[in-house]
Amino acid sequence: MSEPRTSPEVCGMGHSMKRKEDPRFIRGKGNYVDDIQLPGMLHMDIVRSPFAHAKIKSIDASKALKIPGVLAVITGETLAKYNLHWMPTLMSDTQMVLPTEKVMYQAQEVAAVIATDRYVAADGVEAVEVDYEPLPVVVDPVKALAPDAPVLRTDKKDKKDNRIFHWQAGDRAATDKAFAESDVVVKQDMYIPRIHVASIETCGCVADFDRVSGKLTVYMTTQAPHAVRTVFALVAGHVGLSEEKIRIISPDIGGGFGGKVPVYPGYVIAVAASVVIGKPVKWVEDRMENLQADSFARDYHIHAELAAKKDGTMTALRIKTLADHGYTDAAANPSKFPAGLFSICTGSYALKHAFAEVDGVYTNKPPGGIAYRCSFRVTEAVHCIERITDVLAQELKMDPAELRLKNFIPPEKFPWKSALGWEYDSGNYPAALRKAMEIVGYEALRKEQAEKRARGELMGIGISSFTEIVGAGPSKQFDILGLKMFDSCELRIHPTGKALARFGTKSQGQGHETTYAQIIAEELGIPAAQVQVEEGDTDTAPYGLGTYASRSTPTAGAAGSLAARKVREKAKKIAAHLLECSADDLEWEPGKFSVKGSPSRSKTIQEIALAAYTNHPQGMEAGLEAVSYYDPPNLTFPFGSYIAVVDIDRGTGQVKVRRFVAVDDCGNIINPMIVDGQIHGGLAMGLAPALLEEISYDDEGNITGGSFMDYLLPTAVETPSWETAKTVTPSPHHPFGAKGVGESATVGAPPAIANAVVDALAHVGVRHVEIPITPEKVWRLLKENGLAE
Amino acid sequence: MIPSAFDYHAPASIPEAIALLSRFGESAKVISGGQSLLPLLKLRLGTAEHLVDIGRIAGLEYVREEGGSLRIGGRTRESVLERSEIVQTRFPILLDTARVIADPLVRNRATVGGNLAHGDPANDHPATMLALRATVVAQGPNGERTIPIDRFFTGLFATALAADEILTEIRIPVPPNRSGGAYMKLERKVGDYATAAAAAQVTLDGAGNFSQVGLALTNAGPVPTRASAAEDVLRGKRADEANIAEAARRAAKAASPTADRRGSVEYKREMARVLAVRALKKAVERAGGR
Amino acid sequence: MSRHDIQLTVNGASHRVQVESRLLLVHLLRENLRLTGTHIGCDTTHCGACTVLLDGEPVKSCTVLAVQAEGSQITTVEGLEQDGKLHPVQQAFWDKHGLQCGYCTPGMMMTGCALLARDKNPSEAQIREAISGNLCRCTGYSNIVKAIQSAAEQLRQQ
Amino acid sequence: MAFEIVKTFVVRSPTEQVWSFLTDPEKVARCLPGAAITGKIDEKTWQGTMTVKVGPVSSSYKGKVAFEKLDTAAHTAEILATGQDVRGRGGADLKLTSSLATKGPSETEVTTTSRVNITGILAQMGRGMVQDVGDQIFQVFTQRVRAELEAPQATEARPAVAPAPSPPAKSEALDVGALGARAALRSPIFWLAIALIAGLFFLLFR
Repeated sequence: MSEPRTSPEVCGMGHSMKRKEDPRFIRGKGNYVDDIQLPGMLHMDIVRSPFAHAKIKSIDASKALKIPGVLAVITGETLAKYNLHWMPTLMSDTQMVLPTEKVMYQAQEVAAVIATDRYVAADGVEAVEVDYEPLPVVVDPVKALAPDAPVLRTDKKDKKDNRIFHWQAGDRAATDKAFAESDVVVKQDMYIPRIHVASIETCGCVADFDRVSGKLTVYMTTQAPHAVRTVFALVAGHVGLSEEKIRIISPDIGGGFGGKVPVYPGYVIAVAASVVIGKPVKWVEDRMENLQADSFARDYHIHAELAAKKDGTMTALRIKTLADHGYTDAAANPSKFPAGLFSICTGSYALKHAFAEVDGVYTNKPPGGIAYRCSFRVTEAVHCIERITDVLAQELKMDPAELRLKNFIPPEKFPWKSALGWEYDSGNYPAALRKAMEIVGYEALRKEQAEKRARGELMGIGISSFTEIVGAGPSKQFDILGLKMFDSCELRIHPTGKALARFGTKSQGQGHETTYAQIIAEELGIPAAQVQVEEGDTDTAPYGLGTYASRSTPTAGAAGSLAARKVREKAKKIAAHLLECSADDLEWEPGKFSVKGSPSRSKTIQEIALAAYTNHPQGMEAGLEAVSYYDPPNLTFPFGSYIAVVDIDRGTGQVKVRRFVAVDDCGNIINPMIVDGQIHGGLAMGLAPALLEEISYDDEGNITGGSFMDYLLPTAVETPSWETAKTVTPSPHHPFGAKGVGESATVGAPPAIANAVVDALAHVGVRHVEIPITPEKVWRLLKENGLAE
Repeated sequence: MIPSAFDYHAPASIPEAIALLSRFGESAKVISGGQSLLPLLKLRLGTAEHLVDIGRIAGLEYVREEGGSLRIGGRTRESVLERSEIVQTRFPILLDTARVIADPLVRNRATVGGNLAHGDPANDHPATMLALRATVVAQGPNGERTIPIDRFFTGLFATALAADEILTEIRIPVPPNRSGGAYMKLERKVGDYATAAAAAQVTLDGAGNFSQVGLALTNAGPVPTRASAAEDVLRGKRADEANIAEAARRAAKAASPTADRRGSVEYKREMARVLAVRALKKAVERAGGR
Repeated sequence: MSRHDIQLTVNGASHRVQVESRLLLVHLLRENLRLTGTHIGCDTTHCGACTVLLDGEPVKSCTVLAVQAEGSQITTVEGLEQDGKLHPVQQAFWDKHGLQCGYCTPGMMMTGCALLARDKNPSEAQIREAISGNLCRCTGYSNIVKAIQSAAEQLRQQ
Repeated sequence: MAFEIVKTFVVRSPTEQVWSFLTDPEKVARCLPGAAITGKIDEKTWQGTMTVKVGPVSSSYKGKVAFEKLDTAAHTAEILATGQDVRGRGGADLKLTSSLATKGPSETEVTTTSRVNITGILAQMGRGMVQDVGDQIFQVFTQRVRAELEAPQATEARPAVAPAPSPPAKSEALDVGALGARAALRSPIFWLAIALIAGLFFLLFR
């Protein structure tokens, strides 16, 4: 990696600067939503449905209202008076805030109790009596499409079935032709299970409506405060909530991972309660509510087919997918992409032909289709292509590394136009894989594996060479509810040369206060320590679409550097005025302008900043600040190669991840320490769904895995010590060549682990195992193949 | 998650505690470490009008050898058991067990007595105590009585303790020379209940045969029970692979696990067998056998 | 239901409070005493975000009744810094990037402190085992382990 | 979650006596603690409540039983029952067929087949032990039925493993007259089913 251009004092890009946000966190002085306590604040708790599909015959709140301290019980009928009982989803579907007729999934909000303290509110919830009439439940998305399936969305007058959308990409005819002409075709069904981000902080808010000023302030766990403000204004405009009177404050966030993008009913009910009662109302969900009612991720039923020549050259890819969206399409995707960016499924390979289709389906499950630390369905796409690639390698009896190296898009072919329409900005896939193989000692491991097999021991080596697509996105294609997916920075330089930079994104642990400061430091030479970064308050920060899908660095980060460059342009004019020379005679080095040829004649950015307020040229506006709204010309395409080494217990089927090597390429790096931290965390969230996490439902729509007893987050014991390394292939179109890295590891890790487990059993003909790879699944494979102890 | 309201009592002595339990009867519940009870109350699955906290009663936390048996105070925390020198040096099976109960933080509150008195077949100590042929000491209005562990577990979450009795001590006979024990647990992750687990305590004679055998399984049925059939197979026999394998088969055959997210009945029964083999082998090894 | 007057010492300061029987220790600390550095993450005794030291031992304060803490010494994350000097564990979490969103961090550090109070030279395996009752979603644990190792080194040198 | 439970038990007592016992709700209520019939909705439908309390765990259900078939001559019946947890935590419905078979002059075999669907927190946290719970509650029930039929003087004896009864709420309100023979047979079975469900509350975790 190239050396930093700035000194450790300035701490621009490439320095592993210690995080500026940490001093408050390590002292327990972070400020999370549940830490906020306002005078007269009331507490809200929610009554939820035990049924997955049921008619609400009656709601009797009389007993609850008799409890001292219970002030109100809000139902769908209450909200219907204000026409607030339904709200739009990000995908322009509709979602109940509180039901007036029927519930559509287990744990759906049915009523809300407002009380003077959270203990009393909980007592109130227990005292609300709801009479349900259970209705037929549809859990299986395949059955949901059957002609005789009950139509779930009875609220939609003209809805005759449970299909939400059909989406497709690529040339079907050309792909079918390529398949017909190929030597080898492999097919594999795979299910990418429904999972939950389970950030350690759950969701919640404090809604504070001031009757006098008519101002609504909402402190909430949101990754996209500005978009939320606009949504609130659109949803509640008719009851007098006007956008200039709405202030969304996203304080410290205890992890987001995509789960804090949607607007959940709880937020809206709390706002309604505060407006009606005129007091602050706090709602914080508990863990079971969080797992059972908040947006899920994945739930893709995939059928994949890959065609190739005898020599292993991949020729075509064909994918058909059924997507279970729950009772409403509340996916957090860009509006024009109902299946997100699933069309990245051609992965890292020079495939000439591909065709992919996805059908979205309604079922009696919670809505969602959010990312789980990934960019819009990229994880599903990567698991699909990386798994089927190994199936092909097995079919051809080729080493999976060799097959990948043979089919990678050649480095010289970038920018690469993919068969499904994307223009990959840059990449060097062979370099990343070779580096990973070198670090892990690939040849030696294959030798060890052979020896162990001879001794009857089972170990596997699994590769995943993924390509991501992040940084949404160019306004011509990307919007959410019509809001274009640019992002922003507003930069002010104070007279003493210190800076304040505000952004439209919102960190949930990514370290923006540090990395954004380093970007400004890199561009202006102002020490990062002296750059104050602010996000998350819609009254002060410039409008932006928020932080998810690894978009902060590609969009807001870019805006930061462009704003700084605007400042530098003005600074140049001021420097010329101070040095009494022409601006064209000045040259920039980090921190100062000097006259070409006479470096002694120079002005530092601090001197220039002071002059901007005390001695600026006549005819020029005073001050030194700039705003940038960055509309990326393309997305960025981070990539990497991961290798997992696993050992399998032949008695129990337990899988132990012995080693995990991750070589990532996210372009130019702002803070190597933080990038490694992001990758470590992503790897753990890749291991989790590969081995442990799943939310499933029984035939009656009962959730299983609805608490941390059965929704299994890995601990430090199940997690290996990660081995990370980098290659650097800058993005040609990004202002400082960065690509975004927060999610690469979550996306790339699962197939590496799945491929390793299958590899351990490949010699007896095992070709596939579904995630999460539980001990019993492995044990059954051992048993079927006579390997069980 | 917030529990329903209840009254809390912190008696300073056992008689005081028993008096409270007698007074409140069924509406009272003893709280020891509370690591099973409090989550229940918070989920509002459980209710108790009165909690009688035995945590304030002095002298209920100890691990000592006395009169040929290891005596564990009813309110001894798992972490204390884990760090006890006698346990570390002479009762490896108890160390194995304490180390896999819940997680280290829970073990700083959870108690050995609570783990038994809860009567949960998924808890880890019942199998261990069965293998060790422990005796439970209970105190009630009519004074003290001892209950052999084989008669302690009477049903799913039910024990021989009366509503007004308190588990005050667990007594474990000190094993003779050439004894060894082990507890082997399969869990999905740290903190989980056992998918299956096996506790084995053996004593070998001069000829390397089993002279005493204790074997029991965790979460293998509604009530913690010893694998008697398996014990019978081994008693007096050579401590070899074949005998151990046969015993494990019998233990698994006798198990009646139920299917859940941890696994199917078939898988759990098979894991009972695998873990029984491993626990027995380890126990033999620790007993100085091959 | 019954209320109780209890006395307990939190971070060296003695407090007398009247509490309802069912009040959880974590709520006493967060709401009554406004020590919000101790967090709530799961309610079912799994995540450890609410970890505090109760008479020196790390426990999950969401599964302890406030009345049970009567007469005890409690240390929360706010009590780690002494005379403006960070505890070595705090310093190490900062130095080694042992935190990201910061939500599990206080609980994780309290567990780390208790471990190092008992053993100043734990192996990686012992550290991982010791923090296995604390869940972290951001860091993948590697840097947390490094931080505790680094703090151990600091403490050994003291 | 859905499951089927088939149970058979033999009572040393003549079939007609067993039949009339099982069609006497008051006696039946004695066999299941905390059970009470609270009213009659129509000719074929009754309301009831049931509280089960074991250890720290207790749950109250309100339920409804609808009679489908009853063949007094053949001693067979089919009924539908639904129960909802009064705290809104879940519900259950049951389709049950039952029959009596004469095994001897004073020996009768009772066979019941229950198809139960469970919804809510019980199904979520079942830890898979519903069968175990069912068996235990069934044991208590059969023990008490036997106690009643085989040793009438032992009527008040309670088996050691019996869940402690909560006061049979409102049982004085039990309208025996209004119930009549038809309501009766399904009563024990209904309570058995609801007890099975309530028993699931055992399935706790730390």
